[in-house]
Amino acid sequence: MIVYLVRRVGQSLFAIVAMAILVFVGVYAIGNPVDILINPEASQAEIAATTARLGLDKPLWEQFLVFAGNALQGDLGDSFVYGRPAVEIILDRLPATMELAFFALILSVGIGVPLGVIAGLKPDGIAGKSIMAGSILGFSLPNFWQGMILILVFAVLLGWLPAGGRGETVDVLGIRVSFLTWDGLRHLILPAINLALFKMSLIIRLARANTREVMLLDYVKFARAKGLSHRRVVMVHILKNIMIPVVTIIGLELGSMVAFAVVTETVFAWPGMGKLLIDSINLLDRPLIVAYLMMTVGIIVTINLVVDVCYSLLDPRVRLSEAKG
Amino acid sequence: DTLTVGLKSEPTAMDPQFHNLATNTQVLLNIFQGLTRQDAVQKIEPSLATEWEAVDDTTWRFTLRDGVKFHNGSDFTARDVIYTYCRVPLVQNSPSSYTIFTGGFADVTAEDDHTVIIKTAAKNPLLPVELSNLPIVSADALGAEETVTYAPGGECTGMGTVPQSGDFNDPKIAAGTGPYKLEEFTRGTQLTLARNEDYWGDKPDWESVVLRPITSNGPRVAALLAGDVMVIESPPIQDVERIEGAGFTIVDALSNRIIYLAMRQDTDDAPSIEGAEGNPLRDAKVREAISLAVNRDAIAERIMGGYAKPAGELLPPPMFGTSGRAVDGYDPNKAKELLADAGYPDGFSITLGTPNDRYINDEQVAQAVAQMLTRIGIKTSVDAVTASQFFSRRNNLEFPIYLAGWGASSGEMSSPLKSLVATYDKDAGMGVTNAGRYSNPDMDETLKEAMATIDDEKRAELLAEAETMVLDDYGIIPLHYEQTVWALAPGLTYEPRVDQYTLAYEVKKAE
Amino acid sequence: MTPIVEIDGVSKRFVTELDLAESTAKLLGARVEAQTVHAVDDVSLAIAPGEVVGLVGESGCGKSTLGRMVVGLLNPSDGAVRYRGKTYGELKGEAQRKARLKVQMVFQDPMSSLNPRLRVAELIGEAPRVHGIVPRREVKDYVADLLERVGLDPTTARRYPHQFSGGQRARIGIARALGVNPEVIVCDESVAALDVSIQAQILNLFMRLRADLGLTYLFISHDLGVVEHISDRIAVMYLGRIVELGEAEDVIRRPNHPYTQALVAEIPTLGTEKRTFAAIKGEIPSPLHPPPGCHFHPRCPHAFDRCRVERPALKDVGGRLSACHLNDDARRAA
Amino acid sequence: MSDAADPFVAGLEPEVAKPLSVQSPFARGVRDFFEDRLAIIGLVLFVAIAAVAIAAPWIVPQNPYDLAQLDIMDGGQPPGSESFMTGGTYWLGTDLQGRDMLSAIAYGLRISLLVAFVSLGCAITIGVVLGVAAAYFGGRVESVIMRVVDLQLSFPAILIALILLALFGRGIDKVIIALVIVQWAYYARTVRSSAMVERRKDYIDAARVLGLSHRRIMFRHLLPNCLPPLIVVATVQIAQAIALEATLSFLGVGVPITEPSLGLLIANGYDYLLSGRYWISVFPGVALVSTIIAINLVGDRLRDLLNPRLQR
Amino acid sequence: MTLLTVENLQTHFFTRDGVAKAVDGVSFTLERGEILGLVGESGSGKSVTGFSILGLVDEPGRVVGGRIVFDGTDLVAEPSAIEGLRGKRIAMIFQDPMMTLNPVLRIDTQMVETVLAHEKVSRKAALARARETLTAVGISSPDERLKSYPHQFSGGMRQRVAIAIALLHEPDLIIADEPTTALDVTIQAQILSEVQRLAADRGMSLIWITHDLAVVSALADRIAVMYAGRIVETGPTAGVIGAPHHPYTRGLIASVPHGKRHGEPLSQIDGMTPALTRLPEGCKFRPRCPRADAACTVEPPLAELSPARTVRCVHPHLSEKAAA
Ligand SMILES: Nc1ncnc2c1ncn2[C@@H]1O[C@H](COP(=O)(O)OP(=O)(O)OP(=O)(O)O)[C@@H](O)[C@H]1O
Ligand SMILES: Nc1ncnc2c1ncn2[C@@H]1O[C@H](COP(=O)(O)OP(=O)(O)OP(=O)(O)O)[C@@H](O)[C@H]1O
Ligand SMILES: [Mg+2]
Ligand SMILES: [Mg+2]
Repeated sequence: MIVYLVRRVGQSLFAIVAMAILVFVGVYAIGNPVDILINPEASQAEIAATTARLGLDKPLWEQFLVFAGNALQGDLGDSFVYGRPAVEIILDRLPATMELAFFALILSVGIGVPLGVIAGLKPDGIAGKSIMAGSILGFSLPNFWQGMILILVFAVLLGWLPAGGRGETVDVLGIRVSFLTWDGLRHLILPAINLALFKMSLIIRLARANTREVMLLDYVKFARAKGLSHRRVVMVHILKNIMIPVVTIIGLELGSMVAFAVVTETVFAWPGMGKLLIDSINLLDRPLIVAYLMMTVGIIVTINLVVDVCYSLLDPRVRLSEAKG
Repeated sequence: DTLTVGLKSEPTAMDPQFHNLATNTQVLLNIFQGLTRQDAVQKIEPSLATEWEAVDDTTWRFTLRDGVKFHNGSDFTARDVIYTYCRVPLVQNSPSSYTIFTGGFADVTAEDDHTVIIKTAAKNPLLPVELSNLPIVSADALGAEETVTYAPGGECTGMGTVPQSGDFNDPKIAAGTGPYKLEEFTRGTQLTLARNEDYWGDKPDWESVVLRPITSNGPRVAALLAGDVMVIESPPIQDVERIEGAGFTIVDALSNRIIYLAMRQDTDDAPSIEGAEGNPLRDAKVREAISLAVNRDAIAERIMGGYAKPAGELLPPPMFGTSGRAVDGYDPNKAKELLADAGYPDGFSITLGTPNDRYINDEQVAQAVAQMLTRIGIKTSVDAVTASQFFSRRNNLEFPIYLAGWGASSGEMSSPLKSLVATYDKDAGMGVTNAGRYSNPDMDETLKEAMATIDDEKRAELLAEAETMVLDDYGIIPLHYEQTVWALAPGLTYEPRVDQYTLAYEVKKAE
Repeated sequence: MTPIVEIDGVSKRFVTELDLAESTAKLLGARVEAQTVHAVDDVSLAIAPGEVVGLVGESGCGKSTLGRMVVGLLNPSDGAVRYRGKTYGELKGEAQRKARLKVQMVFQDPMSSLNPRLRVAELIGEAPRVHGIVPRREVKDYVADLLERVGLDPTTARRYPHQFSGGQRARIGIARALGVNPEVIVCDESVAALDVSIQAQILNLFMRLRADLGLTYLFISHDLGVVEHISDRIAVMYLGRIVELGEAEDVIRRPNHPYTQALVAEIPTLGTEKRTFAAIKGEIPSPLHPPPGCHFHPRCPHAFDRCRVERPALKDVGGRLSACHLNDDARRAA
Repeated sequence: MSDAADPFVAGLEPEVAKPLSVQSPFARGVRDFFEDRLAIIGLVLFVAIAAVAIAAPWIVPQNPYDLAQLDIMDGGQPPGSESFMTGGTYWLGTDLQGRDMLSAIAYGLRISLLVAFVSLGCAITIGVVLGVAAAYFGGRVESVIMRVVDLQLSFPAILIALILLALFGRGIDKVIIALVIVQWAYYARTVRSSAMVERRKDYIDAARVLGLSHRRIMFRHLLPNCLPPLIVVATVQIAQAIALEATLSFLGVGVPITEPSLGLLIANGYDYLLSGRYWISVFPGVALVSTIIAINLVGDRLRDLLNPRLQR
Repeated sequence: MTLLTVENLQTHFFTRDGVAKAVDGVSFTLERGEILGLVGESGSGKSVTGFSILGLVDEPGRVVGGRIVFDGTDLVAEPSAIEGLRGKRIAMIFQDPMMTLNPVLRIDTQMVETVLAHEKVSRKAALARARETLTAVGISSPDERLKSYPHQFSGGMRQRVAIAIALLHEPDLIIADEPTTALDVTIQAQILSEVQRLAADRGMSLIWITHDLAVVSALADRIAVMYAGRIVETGPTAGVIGAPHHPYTRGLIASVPHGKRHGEPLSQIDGMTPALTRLPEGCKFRPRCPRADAACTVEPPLAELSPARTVRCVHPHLSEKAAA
């Protein structure tokens, strides 16, 4: 576990440094944030003053060193736009994104795994075939297009669910969550479905392929030879085995869900950090972009860690060979 | 009863002195007020000051309104005004500081509790207009000392510890005099306002107001249609028909924003021009040809869905300083002739720069313009980029011709002239946005004279004169004035505003 | 006679070294260790030209590893493998290549040792062509010739491996090895995967080729019955070490080492009587943590104290080598 | 055993001479492929789409990017309406610029497929070389390559692409570069993991014993056997690449408006969806989705065929 | 007393390449307490025969004909009857010990669930039974072992666990499908001795499937030899090994190297095992048979040539002793 941790953290540090440099160079290349931030009526002198205040007049490497120095002390800088610590701004938005991602994850696993197993058990049946056909659709429709259609159908045409935004929230342990209120839940459903569909298809396929594979294995046949009921064979012997790859995928995909939330949040005006990223990119709010990346990497690392713990709970073989990371 | 409004952008802070940005202003005007304010057509009217006069060229006297209370219960006095103007340079990290308004204040003093004297360093006829942009904060709520004295450059005394923008999320600090009080600000989600029952003016219709940023157009419209919000600003114009069809009310008004084409005129080797010797755009005939080639009516009708007005000036008449000049007609044949006259019978190739997420249908308009220019022989390709890149690239003079817009926050002609066409001059702060580098010394003279003329009538005349000089020269080509649209749930009314602000307290229940 | 292949005190250790992350973790107190597998431990064996040496032992005892070192697929950690007196490392360039081609290998799994995407003609003909053993034009005939030699119809040259049965695939593998004119062939479990009836065919083929071409074999198998039949000498391995080495018939008739004795007892015999099975108790220890002293002592019925601490040397015991302390023991020596 | 004349001569079995069809694994795969109706539909659909994309300049009525051929007076026409300019029919309607949607879709397909396939080609090349090398040589080479791959994969593709493009600016070339950067690692990982399996198989050792060169073994022996999973991943990835490009364009950081891909067409039309001018967005969407579905159908079939564990 | 009668069993696989008649007319009987050795080359249908009895033939295979009568119940006619028998009265042990135990479940789970599948007893009682059985198959410290996962066991131990699972319900019949081929010689001997002891102690019937004649000859009471989906010869071990009637059996016995002079050519059966979808007409062994002639083009019946010996051959070796 420690090996794994060290490796992960090392990798992430590298990723973060690389990304930070990239963002620095990139934002520098795109243009001067002051050009968009400042009131157009401002004079050249005022523009220069603002530029100096944000530290943008210094050479790039110097800016980077200053940033790196502060970052080492845990200060990722103040947002150009909000004038407050970037981390604080992101933390404001974090719960919304995490809530969305988790909800989507639960949807995709809760629906994906059973469907996948059904399709895997009867690959040639009507149910199996239609599940697969459906999953191809889920797989093929680009995220934003799905979102668009969902809004069009459920919010505009049918009017069942709100079209966007986050509903009423309640404070739980100081974190704002919306799924506990009826209004919040209604707002959550469409974006969560949107975010979940792709992963759900992925999980369906994964579960199906693995079910088919596991079914052919001797130990499943042996379980049947032992006289176990079909139910027990499927629910225990097959399910537990296919959960191993599913959990791995969940680890990888929860991370990408957090990232893909960028699209969903844009389409559904969900006030999460993905939306914030897009806005920050548009405003060249460099500290926010860098902080977002660092925090996302942090989240992904954490998720992967949690997943690996689950993984070793599921797969005893991993526990023994953990020395190999 | 609660009013919910879908805004197209979110304020970046609750501090009215943090970010000089329309998005912030229109929201914060519910809570904070300036000494003056602009009405729906940007005419200045009294707000916290009941009257004012220019004592001499650089001295102004403002009489403050009696009996006004801040949301925290303290009385509004001259001290608050001085504190407010003092605080401007002390706001940290401001991405766009209000010092552009207060920088010219030489002194601010209180004659008595309800009279304020402002001395400016230079002549500034626009002072009352600019003060409308400077909402007054409560000296008490922000922890000022008993007496506050003004000194330029943030050297005031008696300021106490100055709260910063983040502190304004606390309603106790964000106490203004406006019709609404801040209740809660959840970044990214919503802003809740409660009616100020002690408001000095007309009580607004709504007990509380919820402002929700829905930055994407589609969801914003959908939210209106689905009944999640009651008012939205700037519905995409192509959706207006549908919204109206669904029984919603549409209100619209000409805005102070002009969409224009600017052309590079200072150099012979402008980038991205091919098939021509030198820079054809330096020739006024070519510029005239471009203006004549554009079918403004078609753009207004087809691309803007009727929600735009072909423009012949830099501000829609009859706003301050306009001349009533006619719109250039569409005449492709004459345009071709002019091109040939100028020595370009076969035209040339050029790249038209445009932002793609800044103005209404900006990219579409640019493409239509390109289409039309191509038709007269100027093969035009469109380089559309996001605003963040566009402005930097434009300011780096990367475009030989570009499409952009200008909204005159002061509501008068000096604003576009000073920024867009005055000769670029860093030290004088002139021509900041003049990325075509048009230069006309005569015009500059006239403009300068106008800007130092306190007398409104005289100033208006001078401004019109200066504008005509530029337009006769085709130094800049106005395309159209944007029209701002609001969509409201049935039973609501809103007086459309030239400045494009959505002011919640102005949304009324229809009789 | 000078040996054609000489295995001289060869050891092979597989070490999984710690990478950067693992070392860091170790500094932080994690229990990670570099792991060492002593796959082959100080083995010496000389093979005379034309000889067949059988190598038996249980799974994981290092037979394949030894075979791989002989053909040069692996480099010994210690000791040296010499072909005609020289290690591959001592030879340079062309000479080295030539020497290596002289020692070929036939693999266990007839399917996985044939590239499934190549036709038989290419499988067999590629190396001779690349090495210029036959001119490009004659490759076809050369392949046909080889196929015939191993008892396959030359018309099958255009087929793919999956279109053959197991026995035929084994023949293709043999033909491929023969293609580069080897002198020594290492047969690693070459008949283990085959049915009895087919196994006999292939064993016969091996014997015929030896007679025809004067080949030398290192014949690796876990089946003492097969090894006994084909080999001149037999080496018995246990956990990386050779425990007994001698003339084939001699070893089978009078096994010296307790392990060999157990193996011999299990040689499949076709009896008409039911028989009661009796076996050495215990499991084969892991080469990761071999027992000290004699590797066999935990399972040995005769083990005594010395076996637990001292590694028995391979000693001459009546015309053959055996590594067992019992040979020194007065009780046995008598 | 008097029956066998010469016990040394192994029989040339008569039934083996009986022709088992001499099919290459490839030919057999092709035959098997066509046994699935859905896969055939997918393939036909894809070929048709690719044909339209390739032949676009010659078969569509209008060059939608020649501004001289457009007229905003024809803008926003519904499907089936007539052109003011030419009198032709706009079968799928026009966008606001008066651009024939049918032509725009064909050109958009061209760009979408171009972007996807060029990036696929580059990414595969890079991924395959690095993946095979990692698996074949092992050791330091491998750990360096795989660390980079891990790094890359631990970062969501969309995020990398988004940041890269936000920084590079728009442009087909830039989109391709971004896609290559986010995709190569998938191929490297896939190739490496199957190469690791193949690497351990005896035929690689056999090739080494036969003295063949490293390059020959890597690319002639190892690589071809790693192709099946690679092909499967490639079909998945190409569908993803098309979708990703569309998404990026939708987010406003993809291809430039002068060369719109399907994604950009959809994004441009998105604003008109609610207004009833559905055709500007819906038809490109249908084209995009059909393309991706077609590729996925084919990929699905390949996956089933090429998965050795499910072969009977 | 006859425990199991298999009559003319036919199990076919309907593959893309045609119908593979993996089992095509297999008949044999098994007495209580008897050990039957089922031998044959790879692919001759031994495993499929075993699976057919247990009703575990997977798609695309199907039992298409014949009778399997277990203790009076015809399992082909009444397919549901097997549900109650499987694991309780008929148990099976598989070839590869690495694959038969579910890697993600602990040994106790896998054993207890087997007990509970057929008996309503408490978990504790089931666990006690598991412990007992593990001890019986020679696993020391069973308590500790029960809490382990399969990967913590060596191959031989896993196979013993599998045997223990098969023994849990003291079945009447155990079908052992090559349970020792994947093991090392010394370990194989351990398992064989274990099985032999248990079968004798408990009076169970055993079908021992293998391709290794030597093992069977030492273990089984009777031997059935399969070739290409058919039984070609059955009889008591001594008879079949000592005096094989069928040419194929003879060939098999002759090709075992043991007992031959060193280096002497082995006698071999020429040719290859035919593909099931492409079987020759008549006697399936005909193409490889040294005795084959025109008469062999008609499928010979399984005939009882001498008491308790049946052979499927037109030209059986009757009088000769086994070659050796
Ligand atoms: N590349 C390697 N890395 C680490 N350990 C290895 C490697 N190759 C072999 N070993 C270990 O070396 C030991 C000897 O392996 P080897 O393959 O030589 O055994 P073997 O006698 O051929 O066994 P088998 O009969 O199963 O083929 C085994 O424990 C094996 O795990
Ligand atoms: N699922 C299946 N699909 C198609 N054919 C099958 C299937 N399972 C078995 N067969 C066929 O049935 C035949 C008999 O298989 P079986 O497993 O019974 O052989 P076996 O005698 O047990 O061989 P081995 O000794 O290799 O285990 C084989 O030739 C195989 O081709
Ligand atoms: Mg080996
Ligand atoms: Mg079998």
